[in-house]
Amino acid sequence: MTDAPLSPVREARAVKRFKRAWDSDFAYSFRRSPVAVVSFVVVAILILAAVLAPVIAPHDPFDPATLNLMNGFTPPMTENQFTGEVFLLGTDDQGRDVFSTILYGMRISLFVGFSAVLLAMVIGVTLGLVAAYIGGWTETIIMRTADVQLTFPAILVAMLIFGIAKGITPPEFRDQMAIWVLILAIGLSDWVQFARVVRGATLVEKNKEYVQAARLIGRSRGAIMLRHILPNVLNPVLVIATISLALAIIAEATLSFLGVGAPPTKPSLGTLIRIGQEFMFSGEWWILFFPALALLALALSINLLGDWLRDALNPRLR
Amino acid sequence: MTSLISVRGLTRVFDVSKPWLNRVLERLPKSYLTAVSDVSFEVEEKSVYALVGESGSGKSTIGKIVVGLVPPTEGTVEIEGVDLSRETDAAKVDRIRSDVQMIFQDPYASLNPRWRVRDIIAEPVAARGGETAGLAERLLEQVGLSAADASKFPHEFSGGQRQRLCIARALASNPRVIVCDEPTSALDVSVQAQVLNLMSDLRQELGLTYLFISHDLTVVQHMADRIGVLYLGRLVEEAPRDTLFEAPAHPYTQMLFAAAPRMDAFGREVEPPKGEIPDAINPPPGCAFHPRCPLAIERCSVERPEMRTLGETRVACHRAEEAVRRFRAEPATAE
Amino acid sequence: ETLRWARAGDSLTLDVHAQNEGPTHTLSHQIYEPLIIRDHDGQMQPALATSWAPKADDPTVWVFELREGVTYHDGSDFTAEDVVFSINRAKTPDSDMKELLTSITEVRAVDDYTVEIVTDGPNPILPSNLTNLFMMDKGWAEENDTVEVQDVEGGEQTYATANANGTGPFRLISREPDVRTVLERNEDYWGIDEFPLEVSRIEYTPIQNAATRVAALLSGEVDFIQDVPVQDLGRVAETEGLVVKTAPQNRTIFFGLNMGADDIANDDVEGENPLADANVRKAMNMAINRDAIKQVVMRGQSEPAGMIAPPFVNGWSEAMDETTTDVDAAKALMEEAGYADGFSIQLDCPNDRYVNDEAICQAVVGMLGQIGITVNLDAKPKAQHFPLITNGETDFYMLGWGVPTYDSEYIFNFLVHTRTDERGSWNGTGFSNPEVDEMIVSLASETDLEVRNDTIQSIWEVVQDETIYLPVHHQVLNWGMSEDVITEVSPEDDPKFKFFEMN
Amino acid sequence: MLAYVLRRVFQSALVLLIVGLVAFAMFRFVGDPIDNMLGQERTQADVERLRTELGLDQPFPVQYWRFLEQAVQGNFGLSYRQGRPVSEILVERLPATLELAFVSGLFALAFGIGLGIFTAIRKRGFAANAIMTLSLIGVSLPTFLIGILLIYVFAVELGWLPSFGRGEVVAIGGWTTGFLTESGIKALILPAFTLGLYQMTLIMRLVRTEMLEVLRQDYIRFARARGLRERAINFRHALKNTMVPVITITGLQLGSIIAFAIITETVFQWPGVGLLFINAIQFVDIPVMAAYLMMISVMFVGINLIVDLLYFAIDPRLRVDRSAGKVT
Amino acid sequence: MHSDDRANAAAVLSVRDLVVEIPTRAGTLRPTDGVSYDIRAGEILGVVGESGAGKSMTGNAVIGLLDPPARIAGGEIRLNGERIDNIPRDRLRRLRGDRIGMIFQDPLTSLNPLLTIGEQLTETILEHLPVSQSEALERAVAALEEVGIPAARARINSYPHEFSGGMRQRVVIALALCAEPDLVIADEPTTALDVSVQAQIIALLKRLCRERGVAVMLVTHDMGVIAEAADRVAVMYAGRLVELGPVREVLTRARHPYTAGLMASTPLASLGHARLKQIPGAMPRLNALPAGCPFHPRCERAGERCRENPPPTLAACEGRAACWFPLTPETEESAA
Ligand SMILES: Nc1ncnc2c1ncn2[C@@H]1O[C@H](COP(=O)(O)OP(=O)(O)OP(=O)(O)O)[C@@H](O)[C@H]1O
Ligand SMILES: Nc1ncnc2c1ncn2[C@@H]1O[C@H](COP(=O)(O)OP(=O)(O)OP(=O)(O)O)[C@@H](O)[C@H]1O
Ligand SMILES: [Mg+2]
Ligand SMILES: [Mg+2]
Repeated sequence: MTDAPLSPVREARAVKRFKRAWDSDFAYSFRRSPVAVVSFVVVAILILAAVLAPVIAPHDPFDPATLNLMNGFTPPMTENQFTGEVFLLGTDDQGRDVFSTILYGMRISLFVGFSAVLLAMVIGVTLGLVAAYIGGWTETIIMRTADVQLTFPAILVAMLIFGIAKGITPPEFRDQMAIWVLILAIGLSDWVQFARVVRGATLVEKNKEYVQAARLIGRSRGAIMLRHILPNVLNPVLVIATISLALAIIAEATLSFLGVGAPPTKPSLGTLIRIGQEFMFSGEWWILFFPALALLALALSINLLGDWLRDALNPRLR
Repeated sequence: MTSLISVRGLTRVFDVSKPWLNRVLERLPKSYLTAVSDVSFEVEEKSVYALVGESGSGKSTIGKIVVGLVPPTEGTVEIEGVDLSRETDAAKVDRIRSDVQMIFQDPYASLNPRWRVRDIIAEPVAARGGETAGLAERLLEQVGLSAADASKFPHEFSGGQRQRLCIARALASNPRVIVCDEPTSALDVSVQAQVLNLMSDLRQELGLTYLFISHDLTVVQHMADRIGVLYLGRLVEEAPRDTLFEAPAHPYTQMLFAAAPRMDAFGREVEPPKGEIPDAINPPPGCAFHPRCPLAIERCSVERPEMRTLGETRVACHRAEEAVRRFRAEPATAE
Repeated sequence: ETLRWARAGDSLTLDVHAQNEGPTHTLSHQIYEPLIIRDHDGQMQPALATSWAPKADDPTVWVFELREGVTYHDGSDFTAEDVVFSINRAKTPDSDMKELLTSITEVRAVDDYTVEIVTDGPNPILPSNLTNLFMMDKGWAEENDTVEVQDVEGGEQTYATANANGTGPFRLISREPDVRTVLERNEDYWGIDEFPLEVSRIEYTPIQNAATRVAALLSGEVDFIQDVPVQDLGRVAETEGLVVKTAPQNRTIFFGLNMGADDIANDDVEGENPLADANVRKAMNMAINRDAIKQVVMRGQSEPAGMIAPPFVNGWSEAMDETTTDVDAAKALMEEAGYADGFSIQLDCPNDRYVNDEAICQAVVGMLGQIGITVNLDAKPKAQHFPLITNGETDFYMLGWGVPTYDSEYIFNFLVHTRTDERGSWNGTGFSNPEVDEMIVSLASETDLEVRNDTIQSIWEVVQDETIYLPVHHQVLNWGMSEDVITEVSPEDDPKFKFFEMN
Repeated sequence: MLAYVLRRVFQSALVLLIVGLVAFAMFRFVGDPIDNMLGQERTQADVERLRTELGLDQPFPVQYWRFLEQAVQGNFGLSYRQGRPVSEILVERLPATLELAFVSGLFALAFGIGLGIFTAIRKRGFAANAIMTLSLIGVSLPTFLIGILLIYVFAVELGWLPSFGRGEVVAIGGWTTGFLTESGIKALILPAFTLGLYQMTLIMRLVRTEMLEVLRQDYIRFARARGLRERAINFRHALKNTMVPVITITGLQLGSIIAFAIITETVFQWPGVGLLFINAIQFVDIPVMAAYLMMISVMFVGINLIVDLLYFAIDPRLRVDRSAGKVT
Repeated sequence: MHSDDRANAAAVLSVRDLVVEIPTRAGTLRPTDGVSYDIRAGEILGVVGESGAGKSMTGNAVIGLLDPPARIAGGEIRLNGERIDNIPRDRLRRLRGDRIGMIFQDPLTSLNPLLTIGEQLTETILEHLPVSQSEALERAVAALEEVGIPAARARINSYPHEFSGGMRQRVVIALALCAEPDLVIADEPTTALDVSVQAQIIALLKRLCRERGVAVMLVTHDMGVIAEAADRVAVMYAGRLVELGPVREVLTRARHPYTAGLMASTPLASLGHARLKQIPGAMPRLNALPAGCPFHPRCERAGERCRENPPPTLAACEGRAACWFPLTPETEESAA
């Protein structure tokens, strides 16, 4: 075996690693759960489609110069009466291709969702770790802050931040600002649950003997928190992050509905739904239906995935 | 022989008071739990010193103080003449730190499940920036596992094997002392034997000194050279193994022996000991054992007995002589 | 019979002189009455005045004969004294109606039922300024300490804010702002036999959310809504038992351009104001495809406009109202102006004021994009939008203008005259032409109608030539109602329920 | 226990102080209040006079203190939009929101707990799985969309239920209630369902998780081993223990119902404080926004306090002195 | 010992060829495989074995508390001659607590923290005995007194957290015995306790067993406890019963190499610092059982036969080991 060329060894190792991953309980429970598989596939397709939107989408709905208002309200798969163009999922009131707006809108929704969750996660995990590991006053202050934060439900926080940001940013940045404000608002209103869960898990982990062993070795607090405890409290974080992602996407939609979200010229899924719901009675169902369907598919599969993840990562539940 | 570890007047008090507001409102004083109270003993080089006692008697706390995980409230622990909690010379502290290692009770909790065995074992050296190449493999073989196990994760091992991993980790920094906090109490008998044997072998090979903590008298009897018996944070008796088992001088030690189930005592019918260990926050005055002690006299409830020497035994009991006499008369081995 | 009525917004106050705003006047019209009223055809009708004419010997004095035997809801009589009181009240600084009354210098009661209004010069159109000027009872006002007009901007509240005592066909029963207002027929109304007055009770609910509002009509929970979203007209009309009535509104939607400033803040051109260039403005005007907006955004429910006056208005002409769309010509003009590569600018737009306001703006953003102008759209509620215009803080904005006087002078006063304390308060364009200003001022006192009309024409020519505003369209009104409700659409969008008949 | 309550009260007060700070900062810094109050034809002298009159020239902490003083007395000034005292408007609108929140909270609790128990007990059953999946659909669509869809189906298409407003209300003292008329109750159904659905799902899933956790506990096994009936085990033993963790989160959830009502009230034109708040945002009516914020916080904090006290009723471990200190 | 008299007495519990199966992704596991034994009234049967040997599984199977997906896949269980492994769930439930009592390992978690011990006692009594509420309360007090709880009447309204560990385990015993069952399954009742308390609890169990004539199945892995408390002992390994016999016989003259190894690896005073005898390796996981005798890879005596054939099943008779090459008194001597 020793004189065999290196690459087959590597290959064999990779195969072995893959086989091990494939055989792991986690993968097994994934394969066994049709719900998990289906929702994973749906999420993957949607994310991929969103990321590749500029490649896939037949039109660029964010470039007003390419739009032709006369294409407005074209039903799915039919020829526009003025321009004769055909759109897969129809067009909206501005003549934008609904399919393209959904792809681009999902891009924004996902971007907002991922960034917000990331923000919440970084804040929450850090504070939760520090609170539990350091304890004392640090903990009291952090956890009381969390309580205060909980007093303001997400939409309120978001609206406040939005109001303030709108007051202080120069108008020419408002279009871009909206997205960042959304991220900030959702992220800031969401960190508490990360902090709580991580604190709880850390309180358990920090008394485990491997942490004491590390202290004994003379590892610094930072190293212990980061290298020892953090990897062991990530499971629940992952679960919450998944579910938070769905929540963030919905929150973004809701804020857009309340008029404090993504601007209609650069619509997110939520904005699309807000616009679409105006046409609910008028027969142009596709303007509401497809974005709503996309949102439902996205949020539902993420939620289902999170649900499954919660069970799969919780050994006690098996 | 010189003593490698010397513990003097060790006391550790935990503040278990309720929050300030409760105390003010309910007019409560601050409450303290004395986990270790004025404990002194010496551990000779290359010997095994065992601490026994029921749960809550302060065994683990002493172990943690010795390795420097918990600072003492009073008293000193000197290892090779260096007092870790007072020494300011960083180099010295570092040397002592790598000289003292610890093995914990729960082999499942003492290995970080997210780390590979190689990294776990090499961490004590890696943390000091030492050379770790091949180290883990060598140690694995030393503790009777295979070098190929280095790239596995802890969950792929059984309890006994994990405890071997813990031992390997403890050995990584070439320590002279290993504090073993109930290293086998989570293991099955057949596996326990393997681990105990391994520990004995290593001790021979490497000239290690063990501070061995256990509540299992048979294990202690098997491993220890010298044994200290703890009750409610106090060292009540200390003696070489054989002396202790043949002639326990403290009524508590005697009670422990009597209560411990014995494999040769078929159908033994003895009056079980009375009462349970009292609350460590409000220990009885005088000798902490007096409420349960069959020999207790007036004096025991007022005056805390000093540690005194009785032959090879050090014992903290006003009525030690009486106790020894009684034990000789009716040893608890009645069948 | 009960009429359940809904529209997007509520009246801001019951103090009839505190706000000059459509929904506020609409509610007031049911409870209070002016001297003269416009019926649903826009024709002036006697209300509390039975006749009016300039004094034969003095053109600066208008004489109003008042209706006799009219009582307020609390039973007190309506007399000339109340007219004097009300007009003077409406001229106080806190009043929002004062701009309509600037020419009045004195109001005097000749006898109990005759009032003379003196103006600072002959004012032929004075009566049309009085159609929303409601008559309050002097005694009631004094009794309830509401002689002063409520200072809305100052956050003041008076008895008159939430209580009413008018002569109108309906009495106020209860009112919760933004929630519900209930009116009942005034059985002592002077016109009880003159008008149909078939509605005996009105329940008025503002419903902001368009979908909910339409749903309420579709499900029969309301009988009458004023603002049917254009996309829902079809659905409402198809629904059994519901009808849609449509009529051109006396209101034009347009964009204002800050052409006066040397440089503007929200663009990407340094040290220069692209909008100051008439070619740019013309190019923008040509780039807007009004037919497309009509077809798609408005679903046919609009009249493309070439000028900012609706056809109702004296001074409107078909020729000027013609529109053209020519993107290539527009591009050429841009090149001529030196902006071949375009520029970027911010467009401020309301999102809750006009029919599909935000969607129109969005469409225009796309159209301007085709001639290289990158437009950032900032849409916001009207409460935040309008101050931008009146404070001169926007460079490119949408505005809609209705003309209750049916005369171009009203438009010129507010939108064309240089911004001064007296006039031009809504002229956010920075347009300022002393000659034009002079002509505008002269309109107020010109008694020779022909000369006056000529002046109006000349002013319009300047306005059109300079392309001060970019007209979009004349709005069309759509009222949705149950078949049981019989009424025509009033061009002012102010239903007066005394004219309503019920099945 | 007294200490525990006192500590909670103290923390609540702290929370309110901070919320007050935010609210006050809004007053002060989002738009100049002077701008809002004086019309366009103001003079510099006017501005200065008003500034002194309102104490805006004082240092920030002094201003904050004054604001708090006023706020404690329920005085939040006048609404810019309605020109009436904010407190008066709030009091007028509050019954609508409270009734809505009450009914949807009740709905969320009853069904959340009921279905949570059901899905926990019938863990592997088809119905339980169906409920779990369906419930996810409930949280995967934005509330406003659900509301609009409900209107479309039940008001427009079927015509069973009203699409907006509160229906007939009866005034009892200063309180207007929709509970006493048929139309009032009908009008409640859709908004309450819309508002409660999301909370119900959360509560249901929470109860299920906690209950499954509890059902794995040794004392449940022991109760089984003692031959107790499934009913007694599920309801007497498991449920009670489930409620301990559930209560906290449920308390938080129910607290947020009032805030979530913003959306529901907008969709259903429900004349409550949420609608008021949305209008206030549109009209930049800062006093109303600030007062609303304070009010929400007071309610939220109040609910949490009640929840904390409920613990004492449920969990005897807290009642003894020993462990009281450890509870957070 | 008088085991011979008892041999004739009818067994309270009689287990024959009990098989428990757990279907898993890696195949069906058998944590209990072909186990047979009897327990007579007033007798304590000790069950020993290493962790995972299937002791708890066997006990749980008897009382009908297997957690799905584990299930009884074969054999029969008789209580006083009546089969109870295939009766309806509700009847089985009624047997639990009434005829069979159970004691779990951890007294800290066995009691519902939110109910007073009085409530927990009376609910059990009311469930099984036709008595009134007040009578149930009386019985509860009596039960507590019987297990040695001082001032029982005063403490009946206390919550579990107000008791110490030893007292709680007494309460647990009271709960298991309050409906006067014929059989008690005690699953490691003293593992979580200190030696001094352990001695008290074992003494209590022995006393109650004797006084009431209850049959006890005492699961533990402490040989010492077995030696002191049990009349007979069953040794389990990898789900199988490897040896069953009177306690003295088995502990002093083990027949099965595993039992012998177990005894030898226990540190005893006599051995001093000498190396312990150790059984190499560890008990195999259930999903990787070797063919033949599951113990053969660790067994010194294993022969060809052991690797291929499963060991002879242990009939329900005493003193026999399930082994192809059992130790005999002779081999023992030669080994010594
Ligand atoms: N960090 C701490 N804070 C408060 N009390 C503590 C702390 N650590 C230990 N104690 C208390 O100190 C006493 C001694 O604890 P220690 O862990 O040393 O006992 P032990 O003899 O090791 O017991 P066991 O056999 O259960 O491990 C106990 O009463 C314990 O509750
Ligand atoms: N749900 C399950 N799935 C797979 N294997 C299981 C399951 N439950 C138990 N087992 C296995 O069944 C075997 C028997 O378990 P049991 O609890 O009876 O052992 P035990 O002898 O009581 O051990 P301990 O002394 O640790 O209590 C163990 O090997 C265990 O791993
Ligand atoms: Mg310990
Ligand atoms: Mg077990």
